[in-house]
Amino acid sequence: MTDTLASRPLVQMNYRKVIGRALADELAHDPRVVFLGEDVGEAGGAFKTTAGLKERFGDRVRDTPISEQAIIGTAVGASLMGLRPVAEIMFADFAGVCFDQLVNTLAKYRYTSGGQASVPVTVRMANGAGAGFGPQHSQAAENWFLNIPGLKIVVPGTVPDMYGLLRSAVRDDDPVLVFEHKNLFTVKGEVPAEPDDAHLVPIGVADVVREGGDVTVVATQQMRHRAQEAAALLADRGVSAEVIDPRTLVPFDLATVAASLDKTSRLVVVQEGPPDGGWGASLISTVCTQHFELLDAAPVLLASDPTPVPYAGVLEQASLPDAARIVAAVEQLVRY
Amino acid sequence: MTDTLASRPLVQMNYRKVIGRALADELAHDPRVVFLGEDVGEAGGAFKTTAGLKERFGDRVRDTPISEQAIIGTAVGASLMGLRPVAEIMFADFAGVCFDQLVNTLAKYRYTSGGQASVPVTVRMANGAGAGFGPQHSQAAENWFLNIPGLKIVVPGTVPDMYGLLRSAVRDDDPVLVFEHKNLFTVKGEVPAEPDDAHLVPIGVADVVREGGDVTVVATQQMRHRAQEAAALLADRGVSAEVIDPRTLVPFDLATVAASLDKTSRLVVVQEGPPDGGWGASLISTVCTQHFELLDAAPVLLASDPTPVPYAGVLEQASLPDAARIVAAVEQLVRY
Amino acid sequence: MTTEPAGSGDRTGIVDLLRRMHEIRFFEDTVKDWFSRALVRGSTHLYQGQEAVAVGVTAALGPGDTTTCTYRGHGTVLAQGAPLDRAFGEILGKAEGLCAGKGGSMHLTDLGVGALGSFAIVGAHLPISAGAAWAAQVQGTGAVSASFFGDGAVNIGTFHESLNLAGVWKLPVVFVIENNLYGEYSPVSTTTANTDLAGRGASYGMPGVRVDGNDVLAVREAARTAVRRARDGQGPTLLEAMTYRQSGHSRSDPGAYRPAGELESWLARDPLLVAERSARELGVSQEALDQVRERAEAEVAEAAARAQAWKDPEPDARFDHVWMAR
Amino acid sequence: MTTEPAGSGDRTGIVDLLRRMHEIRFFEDTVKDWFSRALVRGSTHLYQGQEAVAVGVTAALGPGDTTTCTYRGHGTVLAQGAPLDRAFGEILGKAEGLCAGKGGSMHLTDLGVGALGSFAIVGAHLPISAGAAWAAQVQGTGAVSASFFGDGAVNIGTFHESLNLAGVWKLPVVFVIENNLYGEYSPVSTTTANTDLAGRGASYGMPGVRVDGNDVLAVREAARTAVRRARDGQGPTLLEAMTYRQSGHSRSDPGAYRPAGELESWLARDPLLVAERSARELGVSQEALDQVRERAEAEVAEAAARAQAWKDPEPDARFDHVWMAR
Ligand SMILES: Cc1ncc(C[n+]2csc(CCOP(=O)(O)OP(=O)(O)O)c2C)c(N)n1
Ligand SMILES: Cc1ncc(C[n+]2csc(CCOP(=O)(O)OP(=O)(O)O)c2C)c(N)n1
Ligand SMILES: [Mg+2]
Ligand SMILES: [Mg+2]
Repeated sequence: MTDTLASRPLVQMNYRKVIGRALADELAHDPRVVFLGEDVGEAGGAFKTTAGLKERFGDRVRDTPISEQAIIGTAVGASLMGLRPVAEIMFADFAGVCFDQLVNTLAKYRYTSGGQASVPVTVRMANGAGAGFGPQHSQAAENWFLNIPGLKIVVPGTVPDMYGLLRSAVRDDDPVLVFEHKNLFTVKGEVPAEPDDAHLVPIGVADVVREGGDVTVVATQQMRHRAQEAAALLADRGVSAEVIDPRTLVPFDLATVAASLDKTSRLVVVQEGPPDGGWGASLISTVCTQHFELLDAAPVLLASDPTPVPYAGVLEQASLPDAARIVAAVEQLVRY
Repeated sequence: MTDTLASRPLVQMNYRKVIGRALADELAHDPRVVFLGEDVGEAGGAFKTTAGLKERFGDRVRDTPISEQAIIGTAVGASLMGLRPVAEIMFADFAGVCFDQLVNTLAKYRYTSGGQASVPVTVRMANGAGAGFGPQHSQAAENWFLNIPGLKIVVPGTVPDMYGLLRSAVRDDDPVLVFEHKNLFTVKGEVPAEPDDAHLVPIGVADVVREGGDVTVVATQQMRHRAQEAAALLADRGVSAEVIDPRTLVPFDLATVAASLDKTSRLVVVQEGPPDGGWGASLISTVCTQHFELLDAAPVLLASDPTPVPYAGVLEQASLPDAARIVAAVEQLVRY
Repeated sequence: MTTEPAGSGDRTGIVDLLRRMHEIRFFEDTVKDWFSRALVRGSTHLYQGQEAVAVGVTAALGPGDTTTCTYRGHGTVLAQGAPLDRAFGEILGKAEGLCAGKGGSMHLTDLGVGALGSFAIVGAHLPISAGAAWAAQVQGTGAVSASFFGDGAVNIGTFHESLNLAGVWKLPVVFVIENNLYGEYSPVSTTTANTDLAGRGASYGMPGVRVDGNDVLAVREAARTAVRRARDGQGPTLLEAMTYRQSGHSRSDPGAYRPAGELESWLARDPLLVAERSARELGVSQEALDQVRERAEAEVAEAAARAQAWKDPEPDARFDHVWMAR
Repeated sequence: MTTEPAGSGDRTGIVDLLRRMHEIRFFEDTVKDWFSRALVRGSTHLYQGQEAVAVGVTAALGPGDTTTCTYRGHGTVLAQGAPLDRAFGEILGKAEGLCAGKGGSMHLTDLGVGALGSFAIVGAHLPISAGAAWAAQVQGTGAVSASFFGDGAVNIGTFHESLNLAGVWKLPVVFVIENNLYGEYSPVSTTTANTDLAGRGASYGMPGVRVDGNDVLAVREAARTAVRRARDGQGPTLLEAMTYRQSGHSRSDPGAYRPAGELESWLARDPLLVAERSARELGVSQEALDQVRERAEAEVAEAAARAQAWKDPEPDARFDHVWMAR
């Protein structure tokens, strides 16, 4: 794949902008794609991620009332009639308001109907902590859906991953939740200048961000960047960390993590969100139940505090794992 | 404690009935306790768990419209004014409809307000699979709330535990979710003939249901009974299983599990609900990250299928762990 | 309200409606019997007494139009044309059931006939119908969707959100309140601040129309007006069909809370009796009517027998249909 | 609508109201300045232009009465009597902030003055006020609760559920729509099928009253009627206060979508100007009015200075307040 990609012209773009770019490419690619949400049209979305789509795609882009349950239910209904709706829930925290539609309707329609239809709905939500939005606007809500079979979950952490995974989500025949991390909006990266299927990122495939032999560090979104930072610091101290970004939480690419553990025998998972019930705990459980023999030492879970996300800067920053804590955890682990 | 308890007259009662009994005792004990939900009054609830309360406590027991968000929000508001509301959500699956109120309001009010008030609301919900209610009425919804700090979660599996934990929940100053397993309604047990504080069961304390030295089996509600069944079968085959019912999921009594593992070095967790994101995965993760040295072999997670709960009897029964599967897993583990 | 609407002078019209109503009635007699003999697990919610609502409304729909309904959905899904045997099969949890045994009584679904499904969470399906209507609007198909729900469901958030969205987007959808006077055990007045449910349409900029829900012709006429409006791009209608649930709420409810005489007075206005009277007024002979009924009974019995003979699903089938592709 | 209500002939009445309005205005001038200089993180939603609503309604409340409001809640919480410095402190994330720095601008809460809180999920607080009102009913305290929310919030499920519950239980609550014409960037008419928002009260069996939300005396009068009704056991009222958000939706919104001249025409009816005019009509001198304004400005400045001097919380304080007892 690298050969063909190398020859195509790329442009620089930030994480915020590439969201709109991916949506535009999918709206252009498939007339069945429609897009709805609060203020997503002329206003371009609360985060200005979707500016210009309404102008370009007209009635296929629709502003809704503040009615999240109706947004998701409407998307499901439209998908049953052959459309491929993309729904925006402004902040992932608001998934609570439409949780029933997400877990009891969207996730289960296919199963409950005995496979009569797939439900190709993509739900986009702005996710995560770090920007001072307080307890009701800062949650890592991807962790709320792990126990709900029927939903795919992607958590892109870079510009190319956002581009490739969001497009793959729209094309997927199953419901996909796409979490867009608010604290990554200004991160930059490259995407093809022209719409380009070669840059689709498959759902369910992890990315080995950095190779290493001493320890396997698994992290997503904001934490992936902190893990990379930590890996660079560790390298200076002679510790070689392999950093893996699963990119998709459901279905999870366990094979890539297991292959890494085969080399390193040591696992650190860095997860945003409280530890219990999060994807990090599930990953550690899965590794321990299925690949116990690969581990030479106790795995480590670095997660956010077991508290709501506090507002004040000093509190919020302290509540999240950072590079220093990752370095410390890894050093203790490799010394074990 | 056993001494004082032994002297008090007991009555037999089933799990369904003891719910109403516990509520009656708390309504009688504290005039601040009020109770609201759909058809909970004259009708006595969809499961006839609360028959007679309306007659006895009048306006403190209120029927509501089908408005789960309003039910939880109203309970929160009333609790801020000094009441101690008990709210019923008929099936735990409907927690999806009021998820926002549960996770963003109820769980976070105390934190967000900087500790200005506690929110002593008890939320009761009928939980779990096994009775043929289909995908939207059979979920083990306790697993949806593990990632939400601020909520206590109790999962009583016996008549005395239901009596003692429900009463403790009503008295607790924090929000407590009480999951009542539908498939245990006819299970029988003993409770004191007269209201009796000595039978309160403290929140956060596990019960060692059966002592044993070869393997630690941790299970709740329906699965606790299946684990007991399995332990009896295993005993016949010379395997001594210790069965622990945590009874409370948050806060979790890790010490009791760790003490057991100190003897057995082998862990099997039997959990209703899909494996990822469930309390079983969190427990295994916690044991592995904090007590890795206690384990001699890979821990085992027996969970429901990673699917919605199917309706047809053959499918639903197959989807749940049963005694035979527990026996098989334990035998494989002790042979390891 | 019972004046004969245009087009229904046609005898096959009323006869067709009657046939469907009989089928639903006999279908549920069988279901009731199975549940009472514990041949089926879980719960069931009978539509008996309300048949004129589903049959009348769906008679106003055409090909490509869709419905959604509740756990009390046997009537709607059969009225839309789902096969009797596969509906039975689903309730029995058979592999050949409409949903391959995954859904059961509360989830009958048949996309082939436009029955987008029966939903067991109160109110959850209203936005599904809004979404189907939105698709029709985007695709320009002219299709209309109808959503059936109870008097109790008007108090849940999704009702409000869906009607407002449909109103502001002028979606081609007909919202049908099956007002059977009770939500579970609660009379409407104890849970609803203003019991003029049709009147709630005003908040959403749509007409609210109350109709005799036990008179299939009246229901069909009101539905035709609403469907025409929807197809013409004039947006949604809120239809309130006044009817009565002849059984308790679900299998376990004997309905003891009903005032004395209430059931009897409604039984006297049983929608089947009303429809037979209409048919006779239109000149259909009693003999023909008896034949329709007997034929329906026989067909239902045959379908039930077929379904009972079908196999249970293989246990491993429980892993199917979670994902389309993984 | 601007006729002088009973009791307000009293000059201190209008002067008191003006003082509060000035305080809120100056408070938010400072907040705006802090945000524009990035002294504060996250987002903030200014109440400027809407002050008459919170001040007018809370003036009709008495001791023991409570409010809930939105992320645009500085006005309500200050109008209820929360201390300026601790409100500033919260926005600055200080340990001495109202919520110990846990909540921030969107969550100002002061139970001591009956401000049950500012809620950042649209609609989430309406049932909280219903619950406070239910407690008053159960306890027989005679307390009334008022819930403030926007025109956009009328489309979310909790609005509907809360108003119906309050209607059917006849709860002593006043629901106050702060109709500032926009929900974020969307004009009411694009999201709401029927823009007569007060009219929605009918669905819930309660009066719906529209009032000039820029006229603090008119608001107070309408609120007094509603509060009296609630206290007398006659149940809830839906009050729609017509007003205008002078800034954009939040920090990051310049409000470019507003039609030309709209802002200017509303600035000409700024609630502070309207209130000053009322005061002058009641015989308050311009000099006295200037004094009120200057004093408010000084008090706000002092409070801001105090709050800025306070310490940040200790990092470990983040673990406090999750649980009462564990
Ligand atoms: C969200 C939700 N809350 C509660 C229930 C339980 N429940 C099932 S049916 C029902 C009553 C519904 O009454 P109505 O809408 O009048 O419909 P009917 O059953 O009379 O047809 C209730 C409360 C549910 N299924 N979903
Ligand atoms: C459930 C939910 N959906 C969306 C949002 C994002 N949001 C915050 S304010 C707002 C607009 C609210 O408009 P309105 O109710 O008119 O209040 P205003 O901001 O004008 O005071 C939206 C959509 C939210 N906070 N909560
Ligand atoms: Mg009903
Ligand atoms: Mg507004």
